[in-house]
Amino acid sequence: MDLRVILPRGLELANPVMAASGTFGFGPEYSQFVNIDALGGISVKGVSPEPWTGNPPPRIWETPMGLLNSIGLQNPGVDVFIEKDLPFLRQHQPRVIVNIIGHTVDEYQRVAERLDGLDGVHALEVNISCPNIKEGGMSFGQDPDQAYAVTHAVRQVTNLPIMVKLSPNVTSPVLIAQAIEAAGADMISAINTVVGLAIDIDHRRPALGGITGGLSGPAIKPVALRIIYEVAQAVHIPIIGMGGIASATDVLEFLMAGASAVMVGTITFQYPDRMNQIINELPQVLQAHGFTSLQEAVGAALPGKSTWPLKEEIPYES
Amino acid sequence: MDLRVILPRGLELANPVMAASGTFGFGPEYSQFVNIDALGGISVKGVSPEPWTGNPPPRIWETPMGLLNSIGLQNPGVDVFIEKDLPFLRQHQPRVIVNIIGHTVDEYQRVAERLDGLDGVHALEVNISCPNIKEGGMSFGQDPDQAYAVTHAVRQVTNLPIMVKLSPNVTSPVLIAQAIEAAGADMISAINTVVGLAIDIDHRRPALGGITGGLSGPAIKPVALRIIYEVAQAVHIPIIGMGGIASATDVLEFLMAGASAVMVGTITFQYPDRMNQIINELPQVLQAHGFTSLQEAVGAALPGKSTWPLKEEIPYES
Amino acid sequence: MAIENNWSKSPIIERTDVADSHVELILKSPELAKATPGQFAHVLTPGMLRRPISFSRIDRSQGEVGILFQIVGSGTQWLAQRQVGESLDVLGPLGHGFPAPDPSRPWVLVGGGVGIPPLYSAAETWISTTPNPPFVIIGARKSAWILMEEDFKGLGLAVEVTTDDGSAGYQGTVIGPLEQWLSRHENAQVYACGPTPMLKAVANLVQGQVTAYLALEQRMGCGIGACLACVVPARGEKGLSYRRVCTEGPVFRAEELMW
Amino acid sequence: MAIENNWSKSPIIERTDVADSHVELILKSPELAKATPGQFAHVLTPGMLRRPISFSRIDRSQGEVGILFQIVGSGTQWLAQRQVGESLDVLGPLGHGFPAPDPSRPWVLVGGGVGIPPLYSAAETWISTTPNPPFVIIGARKSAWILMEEDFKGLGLAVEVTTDDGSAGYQGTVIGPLEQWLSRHENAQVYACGPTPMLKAVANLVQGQVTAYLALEQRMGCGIGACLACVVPARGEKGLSYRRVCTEGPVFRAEELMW
Ligand SMILES: Cc1cc2nc3c(=O)[nH]c(=O)nc-3n(C[C@H](O)[C@H](O)[C@H](O)COP(=O)(O)OP(=O)(O)OC[C@H]3O[C@@H](n4cnc5c(N)ncnc54)[C@H](O)[C@@H]3O)c2cc1C
Ligand SMILES: Cc1cc2nc3c(=O)[nH]c(=O)nc-3n(C[C@H](O)[C@H](O)[C@H](O)COP(=O)(O)OP(=O)(O)OC[C@H]3O[C@@H](n4cnc5c(N)ncnc54)[C@H](O)[C@@H]3O)c2cc1C
Ligand SMILES: Cc1cc2nc3c(=O)[nH]c(=O)nc-3n(C[C@H](O)[C@H](O)[C@H](O)COP(=O)(O)O)c2cc1C
Ligand SMILES: Cc1cc2nc3c(=O)[nH]c(=O)nc-3n(C[C@H](O)[C@H](O)[C@H](O)COP(=O)(O)O)c2cc1C
Ligand code: FES
Ligand code: FES
Repeated sequence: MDLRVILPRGLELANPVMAASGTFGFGPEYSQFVNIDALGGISVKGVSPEPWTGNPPPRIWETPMGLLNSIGLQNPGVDVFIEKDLPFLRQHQPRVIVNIIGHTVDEYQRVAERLDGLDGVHALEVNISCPNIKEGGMSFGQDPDQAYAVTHAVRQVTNLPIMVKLSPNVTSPVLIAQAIEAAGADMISAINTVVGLAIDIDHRRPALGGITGGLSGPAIKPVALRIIYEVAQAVHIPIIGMGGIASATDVLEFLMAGASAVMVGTITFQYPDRMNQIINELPQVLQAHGFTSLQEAVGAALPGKSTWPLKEEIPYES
Repeated sequence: MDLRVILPRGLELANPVMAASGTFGFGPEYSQFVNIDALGGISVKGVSPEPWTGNPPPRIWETPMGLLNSIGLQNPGVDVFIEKDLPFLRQHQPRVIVNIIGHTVDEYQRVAERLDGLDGVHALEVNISCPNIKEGGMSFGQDPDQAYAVTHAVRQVTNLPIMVKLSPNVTSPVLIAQAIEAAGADMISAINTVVGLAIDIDHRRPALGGITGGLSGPAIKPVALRIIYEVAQAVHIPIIGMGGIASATDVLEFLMAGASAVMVGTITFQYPDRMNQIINELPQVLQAHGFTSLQEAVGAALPGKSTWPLKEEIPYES
Repeated sequence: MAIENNWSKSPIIERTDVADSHVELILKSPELAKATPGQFAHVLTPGMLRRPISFSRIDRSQGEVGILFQIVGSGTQWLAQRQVGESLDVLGPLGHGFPAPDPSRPWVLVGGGVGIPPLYSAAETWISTTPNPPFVIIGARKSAWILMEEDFKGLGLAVEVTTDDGSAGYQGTVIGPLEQWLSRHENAQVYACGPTPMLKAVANLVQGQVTAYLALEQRMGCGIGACLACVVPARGEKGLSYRRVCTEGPVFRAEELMW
Repeated sequence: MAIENNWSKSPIIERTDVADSHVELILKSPELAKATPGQFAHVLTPGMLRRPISFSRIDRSQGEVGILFQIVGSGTQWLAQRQVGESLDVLGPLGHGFPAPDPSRPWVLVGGGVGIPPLYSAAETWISTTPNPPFVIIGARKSAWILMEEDFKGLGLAVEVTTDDGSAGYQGTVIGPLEQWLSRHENAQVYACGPTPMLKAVANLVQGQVTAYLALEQRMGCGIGACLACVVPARGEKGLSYRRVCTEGPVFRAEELMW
């Protein structure tokens, strides 16, 4: 089965499975365990115009079927990325999505500008979960106007395909998604981590150095699917889905909920080659569920597209 | 160890462990498996002024370490509750917390009024996760003004201790909590379920009859702890914590994060007597962590209260 | 009928691969053996929810019951790997089972797939209480999934087998043979369990003219009436409402169900 | 030192309860046996994250390694229940281990609790490469938790034991004996592994005046440098930054660490 995914502005993936930002470094780290050339894409760790220090440790904590992290977006800055990491990525097959971050609209714009037109950079993913230091520290992704402003600013300085990454930590993800679409984004990626906290009862304090952290992994899969299902009905641009994916059937859930492609993060820590496995199994899983192409599965569970007469069937489970 | 909890307006619990609303029916259902007289309290299934039909099935779906439900608040109405269920509860030890629901401010007020002064009703828990049918269907709990309005209305008609139950599905739970406190609530209970969705890939449709559902169980524990930790620093009224509690050490996490007492829901489906176990183990767990009273543990991980010098210690994990 | 609820660790004393991806476990448990046919066990597995499974056999004198299940997902997979000597953590017997058949009227058992086992327990329990043995119609998608045929025959019962693909017995569903049998028997009592479409077809066929007891499936939370997860739209004393399969059911009269 | 990373299913060929709630597993794995002392195995357990455990023994010729761990939580509990014949899913050897000791200088091994095992592997690996055998100082909270004392003695080494409660050896921490030994040895090399407070005390003692290699612990995600979870504040080529214990470490020079 042909697994290619055609996305806006000429972004074409060999298959719909990509590595999620922050869980796969800049590519080389996992290349000894994973056949990275088989991946559809790699979203690299978030990069900022200047280096970011990140949060104090501990930075990671296990929760039931989930993971809390407070890395704090430590990264060496866009120049080091271009010099040191991009050459490696350029030699490999997967589409390179550069996850960009900033503390101000201007910082986002600067890093986007710097990456525009560079050989080996195929798309930008705008991570709007960063605190806006000019506007009291609430993240850009929690307010439609700010999400609009960042997206619009980035759109001005690049012709690369842009996806903007939704934060689940809002009352209405749909409003943010619509603002992002209106500001000229080509795609939406969803979701980023859910804010959480754990207590280290032995030390009587929050477990993470950054106090709160981002929850990822299978625990958040239902949250991700809900947001994708709702956003898919509210925007007309493709969605890159993620949040807790651990298997090919999980991928099928995300596709049916409205995602055109997916990213896989946390599960890689346990099983470095899980993305390869998923890619191998996907054709067979699609077939077993009656699909003759990948595209057919996209949105198959959305109202209207679902082959099941929702009203009739739902009260009487078969 | 004395496990009693003294809460506002004379609400006194024999111990801090209560059954969470909607997971324990109206009391009698589980009484053959659980020593209900040992529980600190029981929050009954949400009751409305008139009977509610609830959502079409399927109403429940398993997720990784979580549970999605879309019961839709089916209940026989407050009159049936008073006639049929309250007499049973009156014969038992636990404090009876009546979880109240409505589609309008007026409905909340009516059900609260009806319950005021009744023998055997010890507190009200105002579930503000219901859609406000007069204001476009967004839930009362997702807007500070509406949360204020409901709380204030209920406060006018009852002298019972009131707790208002926070929805986690908002950008800023702290703002809602502050509105609830300002409106005269005696306590805050947190958290209600996290909105989620699952796809039934065999039937190409959302798994639940109600499409989206509420996620509960251990998967949401980090979300609950984060909200409690933040709210505890922003209000001066006690917090009743819940969300994924499955053990006595989980209870200790909630206490340290700022909860004065807890509720336990989803885990009861697997292990009906887990609340009894937790109550039995709690003194020993508190002792093992250096506490000589329950009260000492409340908020022990909050800034200032934590016995660990946060700034010094966190960068250097021991 | 009084419901006797219990919570026990019941040792597995026998384990049989009864058919392709179907396993039967025999549990030692005097408590569970008080069950009425049609009641179910709510079995702890590693997932967040227990799994409801009907009793395939109820031997009150020996204090033994059977559960027979198809491997469909993580829970039944885990159950299928249990070995003799291990114990299962079971809430049960739960729910309202079938009423005992009126001895003066003919009865028929109509089972589809994993709906067959509870009907076997009904046959076994009540065969000696009625002068006329029940007629048995059991169907499945393919012959490999016809369950307990030999057990029914061991009770001396006539068994009509149907398969969707014709790989055994009559090709088609159980509805054809049921219709024929009903046309030859007045004042009959139908006991049915199987997939929802089959039960709907049975209800359609009898149209409230023949007594029919249907044992339903629904996704369950608590299994004991507390959570209101397991409902079906049905008419009760107080009119149409969502009623609980775990307590008001799993057995309903066909005319109560709103489909 | 070249890092050779591998991912293998390594069979358990030996399992020993070495002390109260401490277990050692010997794994057959020529790949893991290429490890340098101080490197670690990232072991799959049922949780969401793998568990990092240092090598307690490295037998290159037999293609065998040991991991010795204390049961502290769910992962080590699960590991402790593994039996000979089962296999572990291991990423490794990972990280930068200890550098080989300079044969011309005296060396001392300072271990606390579960920090002792990697020092045993260092002793075993390098004892034949240096004219002076290392001095060994190992400490624990109580005598039951003193690990591998007999193993060190089996290599013919002098071992100083300390316990917090005085239940064995010198009462107090390893710092006292270390200070004494350093006062008698010039140009020494200190190899240390143990709880963070112990390592801080070692760093404080040597104050950059004596070469000291400290093997750190930190909570890890990937274990291979991709996630930046496992950092400690340390001075590297580019000045002070958060550096990764899994790749730049676990072994750092005392003067690099900012505490
Ligand atoms: C009253 C009753 C009696 C039953 N008796 C039998 C029996 O005798 N033999 C048998 O093989 N099966 C029986 N079933 C169906 C059986 O409960 C499911 O096959 C089983 O729960 C599947 O679990 P799983 O973990 O393998 O599947 P999964 O799909 O992994 O289960 C996921 C969740 O869905 C629920 N679920 C999945 N399928 C069903 C279903 N058909 N009905 C209800 N819940 C479901 C599970 O309980 C679990 O909560 C009965 C169901 C009910 C309600
Ligand atoms: C490089 C390195 C080498 C180690 N070598 C050894 C060794 O040889 N013997 C030994 O007994 N222990 C060693 N540890 C500590 C060991 O990793 C932990 O004891 C173990 O991960 C605890 O897992 P758990 O599931 O039992 O505990 P839990 O507390 O249930 O684990 C929860 C999470 O916290 C992490 N965690 C808990 N304690 C530690 C810790 N001290 N350091 C890092 N992560 C931790 C776990 O890996 C897991 O992700 C080493 C740690 C590191 C970083
Ligand atoms: C350790 C870690 C670091 C992350 N760093 C980033 C990041 O730099 N930028 C970003 O947009 N998302 C980041 N994420 C979020 C993931 O890209 C992804 O959205 C999230 O983890 C959900 O997917 P998963 O459940 O498959 O991990 C990070 C996640 C983890 C676990
Ligand atoms: C099946 C089910 C029904 C629920 N019904 C209600 C309800 O009627 N009113 C309410 O306030 N909360 C209701 N809740 C939410 C719980 O009271 C609780 O807030 C939530 O489940 C988190 O706790 P837990 O993870 O321990 O279950 C329900 C939860 C479940 C699982
Ligand atoms: S499963 Fe809870 S009421 Fe039936
Ligand atoms: S654990 Fe991921 S970088 Fe070290």
